[in-house]
Amino acid sequence: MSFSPELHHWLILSTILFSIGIYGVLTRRNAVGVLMSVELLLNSAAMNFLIFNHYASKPFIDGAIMALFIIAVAAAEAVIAMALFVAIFRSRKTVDVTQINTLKG
Amino acid sequence: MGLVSWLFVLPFATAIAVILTPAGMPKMVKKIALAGTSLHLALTAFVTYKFVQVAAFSGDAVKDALITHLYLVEKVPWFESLGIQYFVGLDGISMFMVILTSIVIFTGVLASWTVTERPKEFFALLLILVSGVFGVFVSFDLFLFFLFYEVAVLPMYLLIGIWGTGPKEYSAMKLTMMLMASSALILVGFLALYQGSGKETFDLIEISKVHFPIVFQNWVFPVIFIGFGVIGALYPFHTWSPDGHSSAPTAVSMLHAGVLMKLGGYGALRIGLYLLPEGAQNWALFFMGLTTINIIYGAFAAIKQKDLKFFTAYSSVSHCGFVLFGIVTLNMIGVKGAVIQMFSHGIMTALFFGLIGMVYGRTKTRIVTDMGGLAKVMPWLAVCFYIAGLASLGLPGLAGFIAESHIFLGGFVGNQWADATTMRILTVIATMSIVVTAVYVLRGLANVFQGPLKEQFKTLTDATLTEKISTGILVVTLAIVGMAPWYFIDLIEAAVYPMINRLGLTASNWMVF
Amino acid sequence: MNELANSFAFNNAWLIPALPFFSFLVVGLFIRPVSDKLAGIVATLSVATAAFLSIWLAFDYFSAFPAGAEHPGLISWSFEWLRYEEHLAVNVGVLVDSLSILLMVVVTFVSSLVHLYSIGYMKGEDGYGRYFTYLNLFTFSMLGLVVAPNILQTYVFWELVGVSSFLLIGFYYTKPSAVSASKKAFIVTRFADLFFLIGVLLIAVVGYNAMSMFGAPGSLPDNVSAFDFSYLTSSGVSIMMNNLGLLTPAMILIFIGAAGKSALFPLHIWLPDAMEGPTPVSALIHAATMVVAGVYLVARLFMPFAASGTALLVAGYVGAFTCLFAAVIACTQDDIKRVLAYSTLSQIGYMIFALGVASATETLGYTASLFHLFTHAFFKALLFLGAGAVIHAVHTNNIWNMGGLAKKMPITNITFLIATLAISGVWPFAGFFSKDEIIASAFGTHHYVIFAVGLLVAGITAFYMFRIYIVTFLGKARSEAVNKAHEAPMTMTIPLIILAALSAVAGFVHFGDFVSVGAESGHAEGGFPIWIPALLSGLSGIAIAWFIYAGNSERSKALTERLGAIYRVIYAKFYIDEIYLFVTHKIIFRFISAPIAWFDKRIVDGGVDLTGWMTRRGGAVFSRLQTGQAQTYTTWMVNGVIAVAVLIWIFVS
Amino acid sequence: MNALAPEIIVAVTGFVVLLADLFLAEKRKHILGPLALVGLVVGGVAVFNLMPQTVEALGGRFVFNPVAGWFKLLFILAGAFTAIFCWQSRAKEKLESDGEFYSVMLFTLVGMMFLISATDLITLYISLELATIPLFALAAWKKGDPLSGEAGLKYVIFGALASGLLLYGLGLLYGLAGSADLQTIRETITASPALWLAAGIITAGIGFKITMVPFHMWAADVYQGAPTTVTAYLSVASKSAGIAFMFQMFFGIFGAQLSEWGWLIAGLATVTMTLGNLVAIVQNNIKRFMAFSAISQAGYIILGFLGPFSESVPSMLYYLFIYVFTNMAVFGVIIYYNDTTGKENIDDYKGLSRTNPVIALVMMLGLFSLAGIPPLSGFVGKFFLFNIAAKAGYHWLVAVAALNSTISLYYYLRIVRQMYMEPPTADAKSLSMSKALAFTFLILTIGVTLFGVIPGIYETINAQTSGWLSALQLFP
Repeated sequence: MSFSPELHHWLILSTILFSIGIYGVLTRRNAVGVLMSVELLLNSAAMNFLIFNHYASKPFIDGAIMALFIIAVAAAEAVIAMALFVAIFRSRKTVDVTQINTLKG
Repeated sequence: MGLVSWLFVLPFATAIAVILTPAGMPKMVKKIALAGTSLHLALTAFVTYKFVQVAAFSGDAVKDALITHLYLVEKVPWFESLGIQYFVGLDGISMFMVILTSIVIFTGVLASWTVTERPKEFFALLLILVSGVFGVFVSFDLFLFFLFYEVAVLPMYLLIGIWGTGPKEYSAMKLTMMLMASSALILVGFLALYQGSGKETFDLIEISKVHFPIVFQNWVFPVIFIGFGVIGALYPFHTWSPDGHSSAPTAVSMLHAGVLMKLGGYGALRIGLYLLPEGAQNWALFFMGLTTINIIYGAFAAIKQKDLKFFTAYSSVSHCGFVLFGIVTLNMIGVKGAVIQMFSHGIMTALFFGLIGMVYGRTKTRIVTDMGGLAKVMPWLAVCFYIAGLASLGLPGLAGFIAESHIFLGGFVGNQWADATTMRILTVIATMSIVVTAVYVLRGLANVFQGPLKEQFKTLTDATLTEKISTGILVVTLAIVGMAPWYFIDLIEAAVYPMINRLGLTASNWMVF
Repeated sequence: MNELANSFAFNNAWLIPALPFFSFLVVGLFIRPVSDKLAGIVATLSVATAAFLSIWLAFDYFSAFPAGAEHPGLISWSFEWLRYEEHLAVNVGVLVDSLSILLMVVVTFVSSLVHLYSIGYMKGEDGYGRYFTYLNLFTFSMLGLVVAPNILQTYVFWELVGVSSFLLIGFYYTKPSAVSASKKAFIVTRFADLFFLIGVLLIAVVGYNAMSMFGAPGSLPDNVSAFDFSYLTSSGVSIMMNNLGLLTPAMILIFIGAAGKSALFPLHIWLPDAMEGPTPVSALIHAATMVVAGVYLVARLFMPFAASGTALLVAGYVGAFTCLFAAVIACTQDDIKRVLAYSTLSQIGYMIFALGVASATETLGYTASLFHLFTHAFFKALLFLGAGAVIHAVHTNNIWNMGGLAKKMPITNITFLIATLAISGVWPFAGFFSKDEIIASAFGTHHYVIFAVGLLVAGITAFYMFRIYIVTFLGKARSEAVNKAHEAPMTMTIPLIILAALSAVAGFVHFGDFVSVGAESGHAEGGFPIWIPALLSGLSGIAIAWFIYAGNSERSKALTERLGAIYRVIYAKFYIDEIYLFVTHKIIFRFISAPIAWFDKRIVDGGVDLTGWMTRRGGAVFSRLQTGQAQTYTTWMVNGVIAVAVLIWIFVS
Repeated sequence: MNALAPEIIVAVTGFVVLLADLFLAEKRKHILGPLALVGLVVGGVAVFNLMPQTVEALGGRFVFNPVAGWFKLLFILAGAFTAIFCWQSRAKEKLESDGEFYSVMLFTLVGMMFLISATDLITLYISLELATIPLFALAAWKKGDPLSGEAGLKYVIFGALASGLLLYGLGLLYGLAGSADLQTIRETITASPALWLAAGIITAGIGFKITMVPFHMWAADVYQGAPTTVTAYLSVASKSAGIAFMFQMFFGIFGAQLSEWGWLIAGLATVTMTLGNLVAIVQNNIKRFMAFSAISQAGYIILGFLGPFSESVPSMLYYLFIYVFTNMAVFGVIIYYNDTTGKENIDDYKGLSRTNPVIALVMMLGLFSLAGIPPLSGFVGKFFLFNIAAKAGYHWLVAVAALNSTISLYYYLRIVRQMYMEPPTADAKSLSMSKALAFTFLILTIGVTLFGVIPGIYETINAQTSGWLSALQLFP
């Protein structure tokens, strides 16, 4: 028996990935954890592009290129974010996002 | 630049000149302001002369007019793609209002001769405000109209907030908020008219050639009428006025009650009645009821006031009620009356506030019961005060009577859209105010000027020369309008005809345009 | 073109009201600051000239339209003052007919005498110049009122009269009582004027709308206006209004206005207080001129009134009641001027009920009323001026502080006596004839109640008038002041003498031939000569007064003891004032204006403040959403996404 | 001239500034600011040269047209003013290593300028990220300041989430159309749940950029925490970029559906302006206050998406154009005042009119213009936007918007009151101002007062851009 996944399977996968990402962003208390969840989001999106490229616009490779760029952007984002976290950690000795709430009201 | 533009450019230029005067020479500032305003008085006289020349009132020629005919027009495209133009001109009503404003600002400047705190800003703002007012009266493009309208309204905040007395910041804020909120309604109405006309123009005359569907008129008219009603102290949106007036410095109260409140009546007439005749027909009775409340309510509330300014403010509420009342009678007599009432109330109340300021400057109190017998030490002020009071209770021979008799007659003559009996009953209720007015005016004035003179006032002095001039001018104006009204009536009659004639039109008649 | 075309007086009739006006302006603005004396003289001269002119006019008019002939109303001069609409305009002008001439003569004549008298009386008062300014203003207003050819002009001057009397009553403006009196006078009359105004609006507007019935507006002569008396009194209008059922209401409204000025019950309260003004003023305003304005108005609109019998009847009974009511009060007052004031009330009551009993056919009452107006003007002015002289001399108003003045001031004494006899209706003095005619007319038209009242009051009048005469002039001095009293100066005595002469002879004028309404002035004499009972009741009144007050005053005291409560009630003027006070202060001020003021501050204004408060509150509430928690924010975002997506789904699909 | 010229110039300037910052001696670094300015000016000139033609580049993946041109001008203006403020700030607001600051800012500018010119998803997305990610760093620029750090953190978390969501949405679009080319997408997509989901997600992504409720939550905190210069930049440039992106999305892709989504725009506009205004009332820190004011402004701007009509594009561009001057004027004063006195609370402005009348006047004019008081420019801009709402038949929305500007007037007047009615504090003194800054304020004031009444600007924008929408065949 050979099971060949169809478009919707892939989409479901990416959606699950996406949902996990969202969940993580909303619940992780550690900033790094949040960042990782964001990476999940980005990857699920990148995955979407690949999937659609494969199923929807075969001869072209825009989706694939997009995916590459997304990875690059994700990296950039991660860099900035990590830098920030370090800076924050220096001043506050914590990266717990729930602790960082001086600005409010 | 044409004559009419000068009407509002001159005060603005004066304001700039005032701002540019080097600091620390208050006398200079006042002199400049006075020069500017007296120049404006002359200008107005000249414009009036020109206007009368070109307008050449030929009674029957205008009787059937359906479109307001403007004179001394200046029309320059502005935001062409949106159909906005710089469009100013004069018809009888605006001419009349311009005269009023010119007189009031002149006397106002004289009356505020004693301002010592930051005179530069004071006179600058005063003049900017008044140039806005002139702008409103001469502009016939809705965009321009609205622009000037808000220019006229906002400086009030600073004028009251900085130079006022009592709970000035509260009053200033309340006044500004209410007037701005009302201008929001006006804006809605204007944009609706602009889009509804489908003419892609803000030109009031062009729009007036459109027959708006009844449904449209039925919702736009009240929006416009209430929008302007707020500044016209329409019940129950009048409460900014007592606080505002009582907190404002003399000249500001004069301008505000004398001129600014007239913007309400003017707008309701010029935009509401003129552009939306059927809307007016359907709403007339409702607003007539509301304004009747205005008239009676203001008068009765005034009886209970102890503070001279509150007292005058409430009587203003009552008298401005007459203006709106006259407008919604929807007939020639009533509308004429409304316009005359705008003028006479403007002069009268300016006189009132001016005098209150002068008396307050001497006695340092505005509470009537604290004064007494002042006629002995300040006869001039007393006489003027009595004349103002008599004018406000509609004594024949003074402007008030001309206006009120018109309005009462208008209410009695009625129109074919509202039930005559109801209108007459409302009118009768409104007439009762002449007694109530008599009651509070006489009580108030008796408390202030008659009776034994209090010890601490024995040393007070009568009006100075500037004060005599400013009050004198106003008194004379009241008398002239009261005794020789025909000039003024000729002036406005021609301008009122179109507004009335449109009321009669049926949808098919609109094809004439 | 009419018979008077080349009469100077007629062509310049406008001068009659204009002269006092000019002198008012000149004196008020220029002379008063300079010299008081000059002010007095100029003012007096101007009015005297006017008097001369009006007598001249009367002469010309009645020589053009001699006795018994038709007396047409002619417009001497007019111009369009205010134009509300075509045919709804105010043509200010001078209407010359027998009625207006009568009033012009009376007003200018009495006024000039009062001016003259005042020169002496007011000497040394501060505000002397101001006084004459006011006096001129009043004279002008009164004249403007009586010459008015249209009802709106009447209203205009009606108001001006009110104001000038307000100024004169409040002349001593530092005196609280005077101030409140003036306020009262103005407000009460103003209240009446309100009804007058409504009546005017009603009759004018209906008349205006009716014009189409008399042919399209175009077909009417251009200058016809719905305000003109000529139009309003035309039978067509009356009939038409009657059909609409509006005539009687309109007329009653107008009559209320008249009642206010003429101080008829229940609007009489202001007149007694008005005695706070200088005495000459009382003589002018509250005897001869302003208070008869009401009578004039009813007479002017007699035709419409007659057309609506009810309105006239109402007037009749109100008049009769006032007549009796005031007379009764007059018997108890101690202030000489108040007594005169109440007697004025009751005399005006006579005039009004005389009009009331008349009708379109039985017009004797009309003539009689105006006849009485004519005679009354003289003897009542005389009484007041005499009283003024007395007060001037003894500096008190209370008759019980006088007495025995006959010897001290002979001229005053004689003239006052003549006036008293005149008002008591003793032959051959003026009052006899006019009052007799009134009573006769009441009898002739079978209004027996009114007739009885008239007869009775004739007696009461004689009683109280002689009461004050006796107490004031006869007997022995009751106070120091009396002994120091001395006769008044020439300027004051001359008017007294002139008026005395007139009060003596004015009755012999064959009045009905000159002033009448309708076709004939029917002399509806009853079966027997009415003058007998009238005279008798008068004499009996005198006799009783003599019996009680002559000699020792024990009798009067005893009488007051006897009457007790009744006396006190009457003395307190039936507590009418108190009732008014209660209504205005306790009811209107407390239960209408105070609540409104409160409502305005708390509810309406409160609503505005509430809006502001709610806005700020809203800000505070929403600002709590900003918890500072990054993940709360992100949650909002995710929910937002879902919300938007779902909304699009719902609305678009 | 090459369509890419402006972008290239700005980018090169960025690199130059970066290198100069590396090699220049410390005491010479004050020329960095002018350097950046020059670059921006040249870039602006380049844009002017390209107007009003339409030029393509990068094989059609980049197109310069008047709309893009105007947006680029906006960005450059905003950048220029920010640069001046940063350059002129001395004490409190001085950013250490401002050389890097300039270059980073310039790179974000390049991103924005690409954003509006992009014609396919890839360019669009990359440029968007280029315009966004560096801002995270800018927000946290003050290393020592924990608030600045917190701002950066919140911004990055929120921004990352937003870009993740957005990307997902774009992915869906790509899938629906099977192409990354915007035009193809616009022509192929049809109404479907997937589209609606995509639209919702993308709206969120845009909402984050232009601080549209309920995606605005980050704004207040970031605006308050970030250095004021950055706040100014965010509130003007970044917001304009957001609008540019919204142009790309709502006109460029959903244009066909837009007319049906009017009520959505209306709803979002209503909540945005109302919430922004209400919360602004209770603020005390002026930067936070301006944040909420900016949020409400976003509410007004998106009124322009009701429609679409030929006026829509010019009206919005015109409003943004005025908004740059108005907001920069206000922020300029805030930066300057904070810089010289270190105060950034509303009641610190007590009696400013007595000590520094001119500054107070500029501030007042700016605030009134924001509130939309005639004859200041803000009024005219708003009027035209409201006009679009009216044209779309949303009269109630006009009322809401106008009432909102009344509320906004209420809190703007709070500051005016502090400046004009309250007496100055004891330590208040007259402050000095450098010529350059004074000149800048002069320009800003002119922009605030005159650009409204001079018809030329709007008419030009209108003439050049009103055709853009019809080119998209959105309406006949």
